[in-house]
Amino acid sequence: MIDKRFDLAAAVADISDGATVLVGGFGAAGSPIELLHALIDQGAKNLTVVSNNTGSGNVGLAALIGRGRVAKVICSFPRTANSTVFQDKYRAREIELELVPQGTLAERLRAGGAGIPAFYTATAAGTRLAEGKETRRFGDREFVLEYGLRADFALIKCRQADRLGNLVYNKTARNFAPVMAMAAKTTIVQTASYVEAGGIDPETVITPGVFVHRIVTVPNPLQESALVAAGASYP
Amino acid sequence: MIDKRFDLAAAVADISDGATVLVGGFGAAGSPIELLHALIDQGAKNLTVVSNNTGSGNVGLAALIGRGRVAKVICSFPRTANSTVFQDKYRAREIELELVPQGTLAERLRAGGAGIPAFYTATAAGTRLAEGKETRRFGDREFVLEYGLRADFALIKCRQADRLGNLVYNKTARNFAPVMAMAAKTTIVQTASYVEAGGIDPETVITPGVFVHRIVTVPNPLQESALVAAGASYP
Amino acid sequence: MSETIQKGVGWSRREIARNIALSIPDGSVVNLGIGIPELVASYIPPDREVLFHTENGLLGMGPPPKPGEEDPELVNAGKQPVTAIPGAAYFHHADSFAMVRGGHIDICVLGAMQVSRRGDLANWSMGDSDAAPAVGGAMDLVSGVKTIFVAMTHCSSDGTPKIVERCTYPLTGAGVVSRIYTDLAILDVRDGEIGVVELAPGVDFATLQRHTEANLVINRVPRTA
Amino acid sequence: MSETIQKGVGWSRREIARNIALSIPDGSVVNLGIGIPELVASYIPPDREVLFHTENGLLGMGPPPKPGEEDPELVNAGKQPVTAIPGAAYFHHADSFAMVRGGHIDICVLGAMQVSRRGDLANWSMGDSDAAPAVGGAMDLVSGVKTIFVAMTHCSSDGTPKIVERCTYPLTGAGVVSRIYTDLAILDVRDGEIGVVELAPGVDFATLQRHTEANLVINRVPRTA
Repeated sequence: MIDKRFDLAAAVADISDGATVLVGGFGAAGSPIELLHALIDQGAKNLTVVSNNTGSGNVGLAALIGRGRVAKVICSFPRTANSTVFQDKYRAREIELELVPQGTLAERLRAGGAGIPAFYTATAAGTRLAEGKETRRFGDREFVLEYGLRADFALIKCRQADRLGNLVYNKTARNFAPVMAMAAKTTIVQTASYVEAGGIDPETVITPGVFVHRIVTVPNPLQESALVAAGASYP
Repeated sequence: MIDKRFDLAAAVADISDGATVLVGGFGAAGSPIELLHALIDQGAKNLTVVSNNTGSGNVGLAALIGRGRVAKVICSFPRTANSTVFQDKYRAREIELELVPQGTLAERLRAGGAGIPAFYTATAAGTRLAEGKETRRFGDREFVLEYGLRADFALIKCRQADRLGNLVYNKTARNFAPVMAMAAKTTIVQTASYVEAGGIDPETVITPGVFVHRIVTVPNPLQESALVAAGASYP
Repeated sequence: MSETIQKGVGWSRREIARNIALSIPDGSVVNLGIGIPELVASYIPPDREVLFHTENGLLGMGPPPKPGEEDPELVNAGKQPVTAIPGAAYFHHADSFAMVRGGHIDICVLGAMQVSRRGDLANWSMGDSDAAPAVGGAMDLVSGVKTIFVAMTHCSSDGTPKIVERCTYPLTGAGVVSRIYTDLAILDVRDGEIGVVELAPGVDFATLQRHTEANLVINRVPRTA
Repeated sequence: MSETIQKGVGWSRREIARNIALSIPDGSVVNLGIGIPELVASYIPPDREVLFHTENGLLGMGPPPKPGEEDPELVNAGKQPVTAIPGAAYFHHADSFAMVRGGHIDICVLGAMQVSRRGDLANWSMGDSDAAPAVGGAMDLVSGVKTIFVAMTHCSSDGTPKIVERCTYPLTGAGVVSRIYTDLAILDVRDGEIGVVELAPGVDFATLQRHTEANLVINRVPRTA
């Protein structure tokens, strides 16, 4: 019988030093705060984190970075209101940054998950972010070769999961989670609600269970924006 | 006020000779029979049709091919029970065939819709279907370069559409329709049910309205399989 | 070149937004950047239906919520609380950027630091190497959306022209801008020329040219959006 | 080589399917081809939960419906009516093949016309140029699914061996087959060698080799699926 349920600590226990970890969320929306805090407790370091932003305040992803656990960030926008954690590390040359346009980041994750090693895109052609990259003309336009992105783990957040790992999300908290679930060897999800198989209409499943490996139920997840507003820091 | 509703004849009126037309469906499931019959009535010829199969019996896509309207088919499986229409034309050299693996066909359509001119895939590497195609090694594996596929029109079928063109489908009749909607300049959809904006839960929309241009309400669509079982032919 | 514009001359930020709103055809799908572009939505004429896309996964974005009704999981690309209209759809980031990069969005309105005569846009980086750079979705939007409108003040606060012969800041995209809406004029960018579509009240061509580094062409017939 | 197998010797089609079913671990996600592979689902032991994927857009495919309950819009890749289990999910073709091509499906069971010593598979074309060729999803499945099982009769009806030194029919994929389940044996394909994992009752190694063009290796310890 398939049962993907884990408790928080067990779900992240095997994330090893040096692992590549995808972290869902667009700003605070969809950020898997409890999983990130469990990863802080767990102690893995020298991580490569792929996420659209770099966290806010001193909780969640910002706290992971602030504690020196992250060696490299692959993201589109490493600036957030209420957080100087990443910028400080960056200025001190304590963290590496690979800056990727947001759509290219999403597409690279989907490609990684879909078995596509590389694809061409017009995004960033002729700009500094294409320097050193292979380019090629199709028709009258120049395109940049971008590579599929896979990772060891994904940490994502959803609204509801069933026993088989089928997921549905909440509004714009969906953002990167579905493509991150596709791109990770081990996808770890925190869900506000857990239901039996059949509890989600099969027409409305956003992430089919084949992409999900571990489910942690967190009934009332902390909202990053509320934590930051309250000046919280973790731990 | 956005209103994408058309009647059947008007919806297909501007499909011109020589146009490339995507036709949804996997076998009979999801085949937009009424739109295909409207296209037969309309008279366009020398069409390039992109569809997974080539129709069954003497209705729908098989009837369009049988009447000599299709110059070329791009598909993965041009054989269907109950139909020799395509095979006869092929043997008589009256129709051209571009055979594409099914997953590559779906991915080429998505790529076309997503602004990706080309991508690499392991599918077909080392086989006859990769002959003459560019290949490249990534890591220890050989990949084939495949091109995004765009078209003038898509003819697809759905279960429900709202005024803005948001679509939901029925079970495995979904198949190619969402990626075809993305890949066509003009997407024409036949829907069993039409509702006002707000009639579809925004979390469950499969094809957002931005990909849909014309909506024809066909409340009780013919089922290709039933027509074929009854020995029907069109017109 | 650094003569500043007289106070009170030209259009306000809200008037720039209104000028843009009036040029957006009925039925358009539009993506709005941060700053002046955000103001555009409220000036769409009531007889036009325009759908707003936000690249973080929503088509059919509505106005900001009433105070107290904010949902931290319903935000726009600037991470501000928004609402969803009836007929909205949520989707994931790859699907959202497929809309952008696949040419399915009609118009994107963005701020800019510089625009060149050839329509090159610089709006993501000052080029300083100390601070960490951040690009977000800007490069995807300018390369993928059918028509790019720039909304900005004509000059920077010290009077330096932003419409230049050649951008000195790092490019967001080359040859991508179709039209520029500033406090002094509406300008059309085409075939390596910048044409004046409309001058703000109290601004004449000579004044406009003095505040513009690139050469301007007068009396251009605008192309339709 | 073309000596036919004695009637009644070896496993039946249903026993081949059972052999395959018994080797599929609990929790696997499996795609079944047409023919013998279709029979596998009904032999999964009741204490194992195996999820079936059909590439036309369904994960959690159930058994065929009762007569009269067929839904023409709920079919499998062979276009036959099926059902969906509780916990199923529907998705579109690109998402479905992302599962296949991205390595997310554990096992695919396919029929074959030929398998070579190196694991090359031929199962889509006889190579005749008159009839229109058809490939479907076979090339995607063999290139993308983690483990490929072949289910077939050991020889064709005229006694010609199907396990060959080199495929003469056009390839579906090169070096893709992990294991072969026939009426005479279970065979493991690895490192350019075909090893015998198990012989059918009444079949000895010499007999098996006589009906196999490729050289066989005896007493292979099977790798786990």
